[in-house]
Amino acid sequence: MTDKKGYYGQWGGAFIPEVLHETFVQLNAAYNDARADSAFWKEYIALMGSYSCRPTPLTHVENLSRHFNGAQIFVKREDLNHTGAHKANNVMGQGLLVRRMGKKRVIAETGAGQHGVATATMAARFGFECTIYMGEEDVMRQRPNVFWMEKLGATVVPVTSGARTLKDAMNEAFRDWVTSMDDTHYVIGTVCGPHPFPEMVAWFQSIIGSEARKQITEVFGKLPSRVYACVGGGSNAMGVFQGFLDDPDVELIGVEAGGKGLETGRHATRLTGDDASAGVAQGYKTMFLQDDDGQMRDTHSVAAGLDYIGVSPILTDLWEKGRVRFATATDDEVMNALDLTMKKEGIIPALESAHAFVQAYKEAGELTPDDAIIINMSGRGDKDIFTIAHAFGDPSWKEFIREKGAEYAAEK
Amino acid sequence: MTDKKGYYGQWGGAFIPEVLHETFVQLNAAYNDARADSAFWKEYIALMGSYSCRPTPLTHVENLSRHFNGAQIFVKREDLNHTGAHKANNVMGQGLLVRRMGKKRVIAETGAGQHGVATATMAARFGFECTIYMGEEDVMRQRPNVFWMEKLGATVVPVTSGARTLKDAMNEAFRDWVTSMDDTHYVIGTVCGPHPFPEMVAWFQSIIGSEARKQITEVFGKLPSRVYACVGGGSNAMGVFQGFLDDPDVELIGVEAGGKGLETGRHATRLTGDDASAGVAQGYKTMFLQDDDGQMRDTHSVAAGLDYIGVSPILTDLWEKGRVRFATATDDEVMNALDLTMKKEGIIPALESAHAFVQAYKEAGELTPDDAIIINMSGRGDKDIFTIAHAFGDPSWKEFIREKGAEYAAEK
Amino acid sequence: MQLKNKIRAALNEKKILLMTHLVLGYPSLSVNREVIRQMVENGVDIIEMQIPFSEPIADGPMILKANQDSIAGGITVKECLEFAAEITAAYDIPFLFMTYYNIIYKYGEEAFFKKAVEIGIQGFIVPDLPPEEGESFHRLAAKYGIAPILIFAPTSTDDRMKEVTASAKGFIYCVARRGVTGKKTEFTEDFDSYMARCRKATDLPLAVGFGISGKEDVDYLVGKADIAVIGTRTIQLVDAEGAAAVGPFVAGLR
Amino acid sequence: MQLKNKIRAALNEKKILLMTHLVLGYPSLSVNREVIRQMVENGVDIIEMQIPFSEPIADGPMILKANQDSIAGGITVKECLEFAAEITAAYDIPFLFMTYYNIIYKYGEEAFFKKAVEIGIQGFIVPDLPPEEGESFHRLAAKYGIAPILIFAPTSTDDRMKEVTASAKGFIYCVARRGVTGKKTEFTEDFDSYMARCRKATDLPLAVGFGISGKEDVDYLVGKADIAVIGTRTIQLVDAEGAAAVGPFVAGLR
Ligand SMILES: Cc1ncc(COP(=O)(O)O)c(C=O)c1O
Ligand SMILES: Cc1ncc(COP(=O)(O)O)c(C=O)c1O
Repeated sequence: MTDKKGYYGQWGGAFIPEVLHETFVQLNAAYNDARADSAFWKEYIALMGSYSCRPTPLTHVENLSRHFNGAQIFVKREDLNHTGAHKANNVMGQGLLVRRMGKKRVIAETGAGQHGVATATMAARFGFECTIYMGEEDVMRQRPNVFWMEKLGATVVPVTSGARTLKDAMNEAFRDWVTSMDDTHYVIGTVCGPHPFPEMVAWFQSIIGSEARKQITEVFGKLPSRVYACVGGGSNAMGVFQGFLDDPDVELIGVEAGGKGLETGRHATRLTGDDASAGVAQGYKTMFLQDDDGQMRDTHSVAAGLDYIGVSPILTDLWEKGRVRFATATDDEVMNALDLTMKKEGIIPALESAHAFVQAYKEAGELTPDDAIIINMSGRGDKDIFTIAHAFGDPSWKEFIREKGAEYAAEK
Repeated sequence: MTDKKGYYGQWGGAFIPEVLHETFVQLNAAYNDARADSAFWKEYIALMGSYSCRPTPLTHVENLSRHFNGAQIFVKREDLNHTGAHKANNVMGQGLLVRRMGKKRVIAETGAGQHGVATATMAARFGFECTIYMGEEDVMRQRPNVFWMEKLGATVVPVTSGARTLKDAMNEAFRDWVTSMDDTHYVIGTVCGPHPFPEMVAWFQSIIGSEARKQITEVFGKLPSRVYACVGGGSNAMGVFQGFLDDPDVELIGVEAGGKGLETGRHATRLTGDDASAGVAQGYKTMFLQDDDGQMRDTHSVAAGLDYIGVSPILTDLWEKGRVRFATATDDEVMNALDLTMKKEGIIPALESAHAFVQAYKEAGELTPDDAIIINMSGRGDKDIFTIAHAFGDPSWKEFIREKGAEYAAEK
Repeated sequence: MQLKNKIRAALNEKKILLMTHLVLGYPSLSVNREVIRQMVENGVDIIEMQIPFSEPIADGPMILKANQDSIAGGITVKECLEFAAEITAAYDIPFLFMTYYNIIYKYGEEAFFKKAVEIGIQGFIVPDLPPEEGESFHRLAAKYGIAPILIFAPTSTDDRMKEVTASAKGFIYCVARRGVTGKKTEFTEDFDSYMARCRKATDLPLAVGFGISGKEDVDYLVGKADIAVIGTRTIQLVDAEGAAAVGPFVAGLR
Repeated sequence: MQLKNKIRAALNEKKILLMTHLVLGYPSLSVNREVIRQMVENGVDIIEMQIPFSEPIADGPMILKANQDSIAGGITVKECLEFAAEITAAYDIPFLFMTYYNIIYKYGEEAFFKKAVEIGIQGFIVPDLPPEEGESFHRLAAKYGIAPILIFAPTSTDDRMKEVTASAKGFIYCVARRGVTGKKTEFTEDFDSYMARCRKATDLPLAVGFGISGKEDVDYLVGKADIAVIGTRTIQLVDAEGAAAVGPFVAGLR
């Protein structure tokens, strides 16, 4: 689907500082080598099977299927990965590549901390040094993840520039990399950034889709009618969609963060609505949430992992070509879907993943019990207790934190 | 191994109030039926494969193996179960049994909250009503788990009697049950309590050992020299040990909570040391931590799940017969093992599980790289952030909680 | 004289007997002493003295708390036995021990029976010791002539009642309803047919306990049961009004 | 006159040229105005005016902050262009635009080139636009006679330098070291052999930037490079001592 190397339609590319040119030459070579080497993929599959728990299950959620009185709903359980999300697929794959390249250190950006924890985990396992860049704002909001990253041996650097969130952490990681590239690999967390990252991350994440395709065929006897995934950068969506891209009858739906609602401007919706426009930043060309001058805008979502200005160039192309449909879920809808999913099935989607559930729930009733739909559950929500309990405004939780806080305050 | 039904050597039995006699007659019948029905076990395996992620991996931790320069260390990854621990095996199995018995409500005791969350999850999935008894002390300490139980639709009842911890919650669950047995099943959380619970829970947990046996044979070509598991009630230990009970060359090691040290009396060690004695409580006969009058003592462990007065009668029998060796890990040793495991391998054992790691680390060097040992990692530690960050005395964590607490205090 | 015969004899004079319960050491042995005096002097026929246990799974909140407070106050089994010896010496009605099996087991089963005989205790109620688990217990009970008081419950089948009776002596303790001690019992037709089943299953006198709290309940039981058991209610009374309130309360029950 | 030729001509009179940098709108356009006056009057040969961008990935903390503060202060691209027009009209040295590609892309590439010509800008430095990604950009640069200033880095191979040169006009911007703007550069033998490789790879004049902060550095570059680029240092100076400090600083560099 690429005309020019690293392009998907008109999207993608590698807009990198010259000082990284050679690094990318090497990275491309190593990546292409690995991709051509079937032993590499075998090793990857073995690692994901023995260190994480792939294949992750495809759970038939019968209560919800009955509840919506429509399609049979299946949930692809990326939450059961080691570290609790699909992020593991990407980092472990890149870890193998780093070892192959002989590098000794990895860096990564993180927003909510999920990718940071995954990278720190991978680094511990492979024996790499590890530095994680994280917006100062996020360091404060997501202290639990910072705690784990540090315990896993990583250095977490709070980023104080810009909005002090994900995109700034990404910029800062690039700044580290242009100094340290000789021994350091930048483990990008999603299907974005300069080529070959989108293609490479999509490759590692394709494990989701190939498993899901096999599983639904086995348990349901035919392909699903629709596949839903939330879209931050787009890696979990690309992961599951790749299993069905060549099946024109399978409709693919990406769900973006509607935040407080499109009309408020406080959202992170790039491909639904009209708020985004084509641009080039962070090394690639895609639809960005930016102003008329090309300055990136502040975004908002209850789900930190979706709170990002850009989106995978591969998805933007699939959107433009009409292969993937996009929809939006607001923060409020997300909390409701989360609640329903917990109560009906005993599973706790991450706030990010819950976006996909929202749209699936809206549409399940349009189909019949002879149809199946798959929701990609990109991660588990129990890691997000601070955010989720806060978002639900749970009074006992607040009381608990008040008391703990007072206990620690008294220690000073 | 039972002489009398429900006895393991001289241990076990069913010391139940008369009002429950009939309930136990029915439970025994349903359990024996299920056990005789191969379709039941098949359904169980299918459920655990599609809802949780069994088989859970057996991870070869190469860095740690090198570090201790002895046996090849393998970790059985019960942490990757849905809800994060081996508790899922038991609750889902009992869930199937409850459905078979046609009951509509489940109750459970919980200490740390792990079994409570697992039971609430199972209840949501099966559509049962659910009440969880939890010591008031624990409700306050383990608010995150309470939050999830409630969100999963369960009612959490704080127990204000006794030490207001696990054993009191268990007593309270019995009190509910003697009223509600007609439509209610009591989902005991470990291989304790009156017959048939120990045998039944051991059966469901045996899935761990049969997987592990198969896996180690496949990847290592022979059986392990030793298998380590932490022992609270003993369910994860019994789970993994059952895979190797009939292999006399496989040494089985149960690791108890040494708390502040055996000499301080602040521990939960029943089968190592001399602090426990034979007794009958909570419906069964085993070695209990009790005083000379037979009153149960206060116990202590950094790991809430090991902080219990009794131990599985099956394990007590295996201990008495010399088939299982017991050892003790102190709170301090546990924190060190946890730290090392995170940094070297990127895996975060639950505080409970870390006890097994302690003993394995002490002994790994006694063996050679031609030997394998298995550590049963009963659960993941990231659910325990409040306890773990507190136990590490992490200053940034405390600061974070202070600030969050102040934020919530200001809302009042 | 055997406990059963004593009861039969007493029933010749009274329509229904009264058995009361207390937890030793709660709130203190000296209050226990006074409460027992009031009970005996006001016509109680049998008293069960509960030796506290830290895990009383068959008891409701009130008695549970009494057990735990008593232990927290430092009571020992030895003190309970000494106190019991003093009491049995002072009053000429049957006294029973109620306790959980672990207390007996830890003391040493045979030693405990010996001690009980020495003290003059006539029967044991052990709510967590079903007959199947009590082989040595029942052998010793027979040997030492202590009545093992066993339990019928509304959930017991006819067959089960037969089974239980076979090991029982003295009387049968019929639990009035599902649940634990302490909550009020509503007497319904179900209760009547349950009592009829109990009567059919055994030749032993029948005591009814759980939720019996006043004259109305006792009156209701006349003709259906032989003994009315007052448990939680007197503990509540002592908590609220002191030991002196027990006498008038008991006197008013029948 | 072509930028390259202007540089060649100036080099006949000076051993090394000075190029300075500033971020438009930081701290304000009026301070920019004064800074530029001081620079030109004290002998700066070329000035690169950076149009701020919210995601300046190739810049270090100082310039990053300048970009973001300028945007936060409300600067627009339009204002930058108007300001540039005013400046180029006032001073007779070459002015360049430095910015990230998105600013140009969003404005409309051709429109932006047209505008630059209209203003009298002589070259563009776009650090995130490698030649492979700049097809239309380079076509338009040729069409409108704007010099695309491209970059050599110590990590560039000889082949890569050849490749880059092929698309470059005006001069080559040789990044002195790995990393981003703002940190001090240590000049070592490696640097010398890097500069020798640069010289061999291109006929264009060579500018050296990143970490050049004083006379010592400039002196060191004489004979090795044609242009010394002062970036972060003047921003720091203005922050610390105000615009008036720029003149004496620049005057002392050479
Ligand atoms: C659980 C989870 N889901 C989804 C996302 C969004 O990323 P992507 O769109 O790349 O899958 C994140 C990012 O942090 C995440 O943590
Ligand atoms: C993770 C984990 N491991 C171990 C235990 C101890 O229980 P058991 O000995 O029954 O496995 C618990 C109990 O809560 C637990 O949560």
